[in-house]
Amino acid sequence: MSLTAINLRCIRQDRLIFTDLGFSLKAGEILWVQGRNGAGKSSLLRMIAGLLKPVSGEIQWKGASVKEDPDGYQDQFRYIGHQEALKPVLSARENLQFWADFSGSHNVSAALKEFDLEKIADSPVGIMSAGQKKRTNLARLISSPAPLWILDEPISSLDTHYIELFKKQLEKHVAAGGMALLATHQDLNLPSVHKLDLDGPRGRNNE
Amino acid sequence: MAVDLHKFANPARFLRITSAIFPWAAIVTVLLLAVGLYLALFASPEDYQQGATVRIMFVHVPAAWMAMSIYVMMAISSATGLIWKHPVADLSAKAAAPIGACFTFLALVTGSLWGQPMWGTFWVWDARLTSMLILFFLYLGYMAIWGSFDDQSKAGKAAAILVLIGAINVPIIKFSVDWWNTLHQPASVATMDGPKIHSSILTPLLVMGLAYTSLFLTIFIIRVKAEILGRRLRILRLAHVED
Amino acid sequence: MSTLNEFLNMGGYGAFVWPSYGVSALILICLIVLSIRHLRKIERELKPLETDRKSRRRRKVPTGDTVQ
Amino acid sequence: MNKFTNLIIRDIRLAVRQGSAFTMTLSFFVVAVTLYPLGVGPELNILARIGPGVLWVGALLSCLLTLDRIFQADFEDGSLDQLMLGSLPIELMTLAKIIAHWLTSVVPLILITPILAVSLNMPADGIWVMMLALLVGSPVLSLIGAVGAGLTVGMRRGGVLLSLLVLPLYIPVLIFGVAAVEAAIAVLPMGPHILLLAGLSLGALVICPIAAAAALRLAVE
Repeated sequence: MSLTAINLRCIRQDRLIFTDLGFSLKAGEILWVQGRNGAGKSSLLRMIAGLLKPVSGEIQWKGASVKEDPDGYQDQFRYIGHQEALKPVLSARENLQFWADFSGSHNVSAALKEFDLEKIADSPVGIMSAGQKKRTNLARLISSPAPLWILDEPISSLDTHYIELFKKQLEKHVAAGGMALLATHQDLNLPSVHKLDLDGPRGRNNE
Repeated sequence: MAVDLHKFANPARFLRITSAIFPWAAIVTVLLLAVGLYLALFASPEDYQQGATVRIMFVHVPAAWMAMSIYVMMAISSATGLIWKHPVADLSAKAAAPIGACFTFLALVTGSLWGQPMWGTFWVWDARLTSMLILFFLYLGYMAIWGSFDDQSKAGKAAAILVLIGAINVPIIKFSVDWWNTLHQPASVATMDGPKIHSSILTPLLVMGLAYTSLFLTIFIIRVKAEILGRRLRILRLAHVED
Repeated sequence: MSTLNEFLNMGGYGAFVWPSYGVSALILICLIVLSIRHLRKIERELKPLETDRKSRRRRKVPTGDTVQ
Repeated sequence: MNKFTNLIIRDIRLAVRQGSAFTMTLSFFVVAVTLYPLGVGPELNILARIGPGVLWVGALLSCLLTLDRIFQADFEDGSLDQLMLGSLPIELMTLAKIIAHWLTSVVPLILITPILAVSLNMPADGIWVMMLALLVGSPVLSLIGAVGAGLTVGMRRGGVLLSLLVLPLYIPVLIFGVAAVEAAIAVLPMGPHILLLAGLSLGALVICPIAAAAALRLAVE
């Protein structure tokens, strides 16, 4: 199981974000995407998730180009963006249940337990704090599991206690042979981490 | 981050072809217009029924033809833009839209000017005039969508989707307006058909039609060159800010 | 003299024929003029940037790492 | 298939919990239609004459009001990204959203039409055909509206642009709808009008989800 990107080029609003960008990631590894704001971290992650089409270059999953079997590839990753993708009117359980059914998996209660959300599982997301919302969003990683995690600023509104909790989950995922693409400013000093600095010369993988 | 001018920035070949055609198109337009106007205003006889108002037809009908054919051309070039990702397709549709809108507006104005002597009022909800009015709204919608995106390449794709949906609906709208017109057909209103097209009227009509087509081509070349250079200007300005 | 204003009069319909030709001419000429002025404006703004880009390319060539 | 119905159920549950969406559309429809008698005057024969047109235009405009909420709400809280990344094809996802919008916004309009029709002095069989015509023709309102909503999602003042894009395309539905009701009132065969409306709906059912999906792929970039 491997994810490789071959000289990707991204252009947004006629502005070149990055070009000739490549990396490869095998099972049990984490790629830490670094770069100043606007360097294209989110664009790269959205591109790997298939939301943003690269102008040129190719993404390969298990050696085969993603274009050949886009639907198959979509079940292989879970994308966590800046926003929470939760409906304030629905409760945390209902939200997670919907997304679990949407991706065809069913262990919502385990996810709630992992991110210790049982107490507030049935209260509407609208009245939750930013940290609780972020944890509910991250709980989606457990309730609808996928080998590749694409995480865009996952710990931005979490306090230290829950950052540790998230780090434990990430390590458990990687130890079990999963992979992760992480864009964040804080150094989580995780094991087996490759760095990809988008500010470096042409953003080539300089590990 | 090094800025690299991607292939969109200067489709030199397209620019070279259009600037080569331009002088010829301009000359042909002037000639055709001169001949057309002479035939329309002086050479053709007045119609026994409508008198001199038939001369308005020489300006009204070509404008209506152009309004329809430019919209079809925009739909085709947008389709090629979406399917084959041709870089200039979206810009050529964007360049053609204002010209089409002007011709549609002209068709409406000359149509109502023709209507006044015939029906006594400037605007009669005649089937063709109503369809032309709706086509004018479609043009306005198309131009409005270009203005509301800050990312020009996204605006191009959105406009392409819109013009394709519009193109599918134009025949349906035309059919429904004709249907609506027959339902509410007040007995007295004579439709826009006018006299049987006699050859003395047909020739100026065709000449004026050709004149309008080559006029469209001339303005189109100016506008599409402006669009392409405009995109190049935007990219260079970004590059300028970047380094 | 009479044939001129008789021609202009067009059997009383002149008041509709001439305005329609006039409006058509007016709008098409405005469209042409605006398009040409728009093109000239863009070309004028493009010139400094083009020369700047050419000069930067000449300066960079010696170092061998040309950008374009 | 249950992903498809799940999405529809979720959207309906959202609309029910946020009751405001229902009442807003209905109250706009009622207020807009009651303005006409105030403007045109209370003579019943005039109201009867313009009744079908007023009701159809009112239905069109109040449906327009709720269109930009189809995708905008999901776009704002990031659900649209997740929906696009689900294994449900985007065309089907768009169709589910359109059906949910049709059920939550357009069907209530149909249910309230009889009351307004009576206020516009419409004869009984006219009312029945009005509801039938609305039922058959209104899917086009949601379908074409969804294409417009997809194109204008994420825009600052997309609502104005949405109405400019979508209203010209609503004209065939308006014409055939009103023709059907007027034919019924004049005791003429209204079959062809209803069949044309059904044709429009089926045609839109095929084309619009694809166009809306293309527009969404653009907006999510």
